[in-house]
Amino acid sequence: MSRELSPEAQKEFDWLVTRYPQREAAMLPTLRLIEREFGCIDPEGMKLCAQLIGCSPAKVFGVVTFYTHYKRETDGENVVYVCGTLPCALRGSDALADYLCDRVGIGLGETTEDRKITIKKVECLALCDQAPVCQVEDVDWLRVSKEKADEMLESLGIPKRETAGAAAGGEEKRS
Amino acid sequence: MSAISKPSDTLAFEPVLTRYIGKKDSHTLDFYLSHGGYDAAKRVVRDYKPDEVIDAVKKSGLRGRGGAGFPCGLKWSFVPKKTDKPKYLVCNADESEPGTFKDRVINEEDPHQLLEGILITCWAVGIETAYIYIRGEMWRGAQRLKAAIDEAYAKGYLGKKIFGKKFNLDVTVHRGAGAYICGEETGMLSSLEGGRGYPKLKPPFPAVEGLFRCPTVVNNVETLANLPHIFNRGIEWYRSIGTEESPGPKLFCVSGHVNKPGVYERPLGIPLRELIYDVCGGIPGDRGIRAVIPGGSSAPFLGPDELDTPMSYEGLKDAGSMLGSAGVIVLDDTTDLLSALLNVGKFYHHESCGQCTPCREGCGWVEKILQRMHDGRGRSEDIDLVDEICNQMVGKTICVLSDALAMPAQSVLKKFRPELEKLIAQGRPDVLCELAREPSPAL
Amino acid sequence: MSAPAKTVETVKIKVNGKELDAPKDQPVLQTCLDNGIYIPHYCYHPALSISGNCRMCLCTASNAPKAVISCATFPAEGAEYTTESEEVKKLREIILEFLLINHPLDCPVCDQAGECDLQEFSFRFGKDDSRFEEEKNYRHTKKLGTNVRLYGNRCIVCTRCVRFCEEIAGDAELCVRERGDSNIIDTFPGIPLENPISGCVADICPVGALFVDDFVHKTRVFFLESTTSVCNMCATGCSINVDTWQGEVQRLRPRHNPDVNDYWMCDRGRVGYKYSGAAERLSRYEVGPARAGSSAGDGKAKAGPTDPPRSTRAPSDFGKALAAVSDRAERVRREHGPGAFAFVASAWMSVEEMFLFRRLATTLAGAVPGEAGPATGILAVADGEAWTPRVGGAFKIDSDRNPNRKGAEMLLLGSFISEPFSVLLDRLESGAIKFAWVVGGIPDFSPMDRFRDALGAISNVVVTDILPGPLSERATILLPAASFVEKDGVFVNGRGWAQRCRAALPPPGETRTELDLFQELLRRAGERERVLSAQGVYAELAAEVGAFADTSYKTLGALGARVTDDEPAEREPTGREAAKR
Amino acid sequence: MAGPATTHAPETPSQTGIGERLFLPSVVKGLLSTLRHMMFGESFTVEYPEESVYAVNKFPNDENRRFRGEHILVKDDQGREKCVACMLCSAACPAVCITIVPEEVDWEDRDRRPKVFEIDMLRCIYCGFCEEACPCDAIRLTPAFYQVSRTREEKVYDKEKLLNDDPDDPRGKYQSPIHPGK
Repeated sequence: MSRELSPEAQKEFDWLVTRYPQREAAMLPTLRLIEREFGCIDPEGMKLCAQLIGCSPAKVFGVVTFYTHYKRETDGENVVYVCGTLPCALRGSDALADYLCDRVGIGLGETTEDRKITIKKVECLALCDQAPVCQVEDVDWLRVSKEKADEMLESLGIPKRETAGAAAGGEEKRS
Repeated sequence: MSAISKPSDTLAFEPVLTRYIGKKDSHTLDFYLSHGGYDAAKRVVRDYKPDEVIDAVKKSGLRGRGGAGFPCGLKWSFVPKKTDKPKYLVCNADESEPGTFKDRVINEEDPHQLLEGILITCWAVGIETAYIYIRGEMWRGAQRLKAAIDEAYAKGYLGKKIFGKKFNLDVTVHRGAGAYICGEETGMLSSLEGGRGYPKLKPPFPAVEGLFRCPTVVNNVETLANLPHIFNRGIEWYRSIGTEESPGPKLFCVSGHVNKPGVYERPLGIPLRELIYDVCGGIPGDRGIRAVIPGGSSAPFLGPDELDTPMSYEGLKDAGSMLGSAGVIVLDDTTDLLSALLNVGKFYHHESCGQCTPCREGCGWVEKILQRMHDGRGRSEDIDLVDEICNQMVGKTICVLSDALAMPAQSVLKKFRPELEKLIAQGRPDVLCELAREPSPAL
Repeated sequence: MSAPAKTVETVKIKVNGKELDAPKDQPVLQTCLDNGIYIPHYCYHPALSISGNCRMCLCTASNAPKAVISCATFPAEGAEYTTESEEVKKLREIILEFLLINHPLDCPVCDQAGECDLQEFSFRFGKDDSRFEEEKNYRHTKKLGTNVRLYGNRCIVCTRCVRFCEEIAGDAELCVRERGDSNIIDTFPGIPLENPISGCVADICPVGALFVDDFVHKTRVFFLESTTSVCNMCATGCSINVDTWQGEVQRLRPRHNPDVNDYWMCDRGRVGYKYSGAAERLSRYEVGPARAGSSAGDGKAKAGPTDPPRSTRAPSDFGKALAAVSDRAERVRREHGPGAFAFVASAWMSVEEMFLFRRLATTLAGAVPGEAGPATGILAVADGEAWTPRVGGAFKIDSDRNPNRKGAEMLLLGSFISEPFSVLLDRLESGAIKFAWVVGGIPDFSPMDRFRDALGAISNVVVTDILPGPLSERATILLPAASFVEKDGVFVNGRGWAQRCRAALPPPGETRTELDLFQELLRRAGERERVLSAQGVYAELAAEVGAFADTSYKTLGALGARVTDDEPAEREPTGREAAKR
Repeated sequence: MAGPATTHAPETPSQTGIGERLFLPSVVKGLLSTLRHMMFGESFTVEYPEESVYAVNKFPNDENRRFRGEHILVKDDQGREKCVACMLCSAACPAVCITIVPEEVDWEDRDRRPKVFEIDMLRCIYCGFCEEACPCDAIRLTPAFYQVSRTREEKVYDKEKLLNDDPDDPRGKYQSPIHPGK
C-alpha cells in the first residue's frame, strides 16, 4: 500500500517546494510534514518522501538516520528528550534520566510496551540556563526537579509516586 | 522562557539587542514598529548603495558572533559582485554548541530584529533568497519566526519591491532535525540542500560556491541582529562599545554552577570574573571555581587563576582559549573534571558526522578511554595517550569538530593533570565523581 | 590511447622538489599518480566525485598552513607540494592508526587480503602496532543485493560505492546510514542493490567490505594469475582481467580502458566465464559416417532430426577428424561442385578465425567460374536490453549480445556472405547442400527450428562448438572448440574498437583452438606452410583487410585501437566531469 | 678475526708430551665413556618395529616439539577446526602438498572453514613452514613419524584424518592441550 499525503499536507508540500530552487532541498521540511501526518517516519514514510522529492529512498534513509530529532518507527507516542550535555549534567540530568527511567520502568532509549513513552537522552537543547531540561514533543520542561519530573510524567499519564511505583500502575490508570 | 536578568548594578550598561526582551508581545510586528522597527532597513534600502552598506559594516568592526569571529563586512565582500548565479543568505540559527542559548532569545522574543538584519544584509550583497536554518528542537523559535515572516510579508517588508525599490526578498524558515554538525556553516548548507549534514570541502568557500553551488553568505543570528543598531545609531556609537578589536555588545550565555544563569548582554571585553560574580551572582554556596569554559564546550577550559581574562575575541585567544559563541559554563570546585570531560567527549562522539577518519574514529576512541578512566580502569599512560590522540585529530579534517573535542580535552589534561593522575591512581573514583547526584535546578 | 587532443591548461608546480606540469582542473593527487609519485588514497577514485573523507592523501603544501588532502587540492602556480617527508609519514601513520581501530583483524578470512589497500598501506605506511585497546564497534554483515555482499565491520566509509551508485549507476540504492563511527553502508529496507553493474562496487571498494558474491570464499587473490582479455558477453567488449587458478577461471574483473568501459563491467559479463568451466564442455573429436538417405533432389521430403548422429559418431582425434573433414569435402566438391557447400560462421569468432574460415571455405569448396558458390551465413544471438549509466563515459551495455558482430561485418559481409540468412535457409533445405560447416561457440544458443532441422538432413555436417546442444547433436563430424578464455584473438566491439583477447587457460582435453584447426586444414590442402600464432594470422589479415591495415598486436597493446570510423571518437564525460556540470 | 679465543693455531708447535702424542690414553678415555653409557646409561634407542616408538617414553617431558612429524589440524574449544581456510599454509608450502577448498559456514566467530583440507604426506618435506605461516594456530607438526601405508592414496591425509583427536593416537594426543574436553 502506498501512502499519500492528505490534501492539506499536499498543499503545504506544494508550497514548500516553491521555496527552494532544488526540489531535494525540501527534504527536511517534507520529513517534518510526514512525521506530523503519520506520527513518525517509518520506511513507508521515507518512500513517500522519496517519491515526493524525486530521489532514491536510500538517500532519504541516509538522511533520516543522520538526524536524531525525527520520530522513528520504534519511538513511542511521546518521546521524552532528556538533555544530557554538560550544563544540564552539572545540574543533575544523569540523575534525572535515571529517575525518569525508574519511574516509567524502562531503560534509556527504550519504549514502554504500550508504545506510549520513549525516554531518550539527547545532546544540548540550548536551554542551558534552565538546566536540567526535558523536551516532550513541543513542550519544554525547564529546571526539572524530581517534583517537576513527576508533574511531567503525570501529563503523560503516569500517576504520581504515591499511587504507583511502577509503570504498570500508570498504564492501568490510563486505559 | 529564558530568564533575562536586569543589567547588574555593577555595570551600567544599557542593553541593545535584548532591550525589548521580557516585554509583552515583543515578538510582534506591531510592538517592533511602535519602537522604531524597520527604520534602519528602510533608510538603508532607500539611501545607501550596497557597497556603502558593506563599507559601513566593515568600518563598524562587527565580527561574526557564531564562533569564529570573522569580520562580517569582509565576509560579504568576498561574494562576487558580478555573477549570473543567484546569491543566497543563510542565517545560522542552529545554535547547538553546548552552553549557548543566545540566538534562541532573539528568535523567540525579537524575531523582527533578525529580519531587519536580514533585509540589510540582502540589500548589501544583492541577495533575493534567504533561509533561516533553525534547530529542530527550537519549535517555538521556528513558530515565532514563521509568524514574523508572515507579518513582514503582509506589510510588504518581504516579497517584491520592498520599500519601493527594485529589491525582492524571500525568507524561509528551515527547521533542522537534531545534528550539531549542521551548525557548521558548510554542514548547514549540505543539510539545507536536503542531504546528510556533511561539511563540505573548503575551498571553495561558501561566499564563492555555497548553497546550491551559488555564492552564499552565512551569518549567525546575533550578527544579523546587530546590523539595525549599527545603522540606527551610527558606527561611532557602535565602536564605542567593547574593545578596539572586538566592538559592540555581545550576548553572554552563562550556565552551570552560578546563582543566576542566563543570557546577559554586555560589551565585549568584560572580565570573566565580573561576568560570573557581578552579573551572575557568583557561585552557589560561595564555593570556589574549578574551571570555566568561556566559549561553548569546544573552547579550552580556563582555570581559576584565569578569571581576569577579558571576554573578547583577542583576549581569550591570548589566554589560549576562545570566545566562540560566548557560552560560559562554570564548574565549581565540587565538580569532577574527568566526568565533565567525559561528558564533552560523549557529546562530540555522538555528534561527529563520521565523514573524516580522524574525527569519526578519534572521537569514539577518546570517549572510550575517558570512559575507562572514569570507570576506574585508567592507567597513568592514558593521559598522554589521550593527549596524543587529540594532537592527531587537530587540523586533519574537513571541519573543526574534531578540534572542538581535542582542544578542551587537551586543556584539561594540561591544566588539571595532577588531579587526573590522582583520580587514576585511586582506581575507582569516589562518589564525588558523578557530576550531580540529584536533579538540582536551584542548587 | 588516442584521446581527443584537447588543449589542457597547465600550471607549474613542484612535487618533492621535482617540477611538474599540472593540469589546472585535475587534483594534485591525480597529477602525482600520473607522474609516478604514489600517494596512498581510499576515497579518491578518478571516475567519481571528490569526497575527501579518508584523509589518507594528506600532504603538505607551500601555500597552506595546514596539511592538505591532495585529492581535493587543485594546483596553484608555483606551489610546492611535499608527499615524502617525515611530517607526511607521520600523517599517514596517524590516519592508518585511526582507520584500523575499528577494523577487525580478519585478514585470514577476508577475500580482499592480498589486494586490500588497507592491508597494503598499513604495511607500507603504517605503524607496526596500535594503541587501541578498547572494544571495537560492531556493524552489520548482509547481502546488499543478489550479487553484492557487505561486511560492515571492515568498511572504512570511504563512500566510493555510494557515490558510484549515485553518479555512475544512477539508481542511488546505497546510502550511508547513522552517523559518526556507527556510519555504515546500507540499502533502503526492501530495495536491494540491483543495478546491472552492481558488481563494480566490489571492484572500487578499497577494503574487504564489499564483494561480488560469486567470488566470496573461492580462493586467495595471491594465487590468482591475471590475463588481460576482453569480455565476450556483449558488443561492448569490456576490457577485463581473467583471473585463473588451478586451471579454472575464478573471476573476471574490469580493466580500466577509457575508450571502452572506463572502470566498469556489467554483472552479466562478470559471470560470463561460467560456461567455459562447465563439466559438459565438448572436449573430444568425434567422427560419424555421412548421413545416408538424403540423396540429392528429394531432400525436402523428409525433414526433422531423423537420426541424432550422436550415437553414430565415434571418438576420434584431431588428425583423424581433420582428415575426415578434408576427405569428405573433397568428395563433395568432386561430385557436386562448390554449390553443394554451406559455411556458417559465428559472430562469436575472433577476427583471425573469421579470416581463416573465409579462406578455408574457398579452399574446401573450390570455385567453378559461372557456377554458384557455397551457401554462407552467420550465427548470432538475439539482442538483449541495452543499458547506459546515468553519467555518460565510455561504458554502456550494448543491446547486441555478440562480441564480434562488428568484426564479422568488416571481414565477412560482402566478400564472404552476400546473401541474407533466409537464402541460406532455403538452400540448406533444398537438399542441394551436401557439406555444411557450422561454427557455433555461443553458449545457450538455440538456433531457429528451420536451421536446426535442415542441418539434420544434410549428409555431412561439421560442427565446431564448445557446449553440447542442438548444433552438436546434428553434427556428423564434431570438432570441439576453445572458449574465449582459452584463445588468442582480436574482437571488434560495437563501436569499432579492436581489442585482444588472450588465452588464460589451455582448452579442455584434447581440444585445439579453431585457429590451429583452420590453419592445419589449410596446410593439408597446401594453402599454407606453417601454422601461425594468432599474432601471425593477424598480421596476414592486416595486410589484406583495409580497415585493419597499420595495426598489429603491438599497436593494439593492452587497450586496443579503433579500426573503423563509423562513429565519432569523442568521449562522453565521466562521472566527475559530469557531476561538476 | 684472530681473537684470543681462536682455536685454530696450526703454526704453534705442539707442546704435548709423548703420552698425548700416542693418542692411546685419549682413545681409551673415550671408549670408557662409551662403555659407561652402554652398560649403565639410559638407552635412547627403540627396537623398532618390534617396540612401539610411542609406547616407550623416551623423550623428556613427553614432548619433543622440535621434531617435525606428521601434521594435525587443531580443534577449538567447541571441537571445530580452528582453520579458517586462509590458505597461507598452502601458499607457504615449498612442496605444494596442501590442497584447501574453502566453504562458507554460519558460525558466530567466523564464516569460513575448509571444505577440503588435504596434505600429501608423500610430497611433504616436513619443513614446518605451514605451521609458521598459520595465523590461527590451526595446523601443527607433531612428533608422529610413522610413514606406513599400503597405498599411495592413504598417504594423502584428508580433513578427517588431520583433525584426529584420539588421545591414544600418536598425532591425536597433541590436540589435548588445546582441547581440554578430551
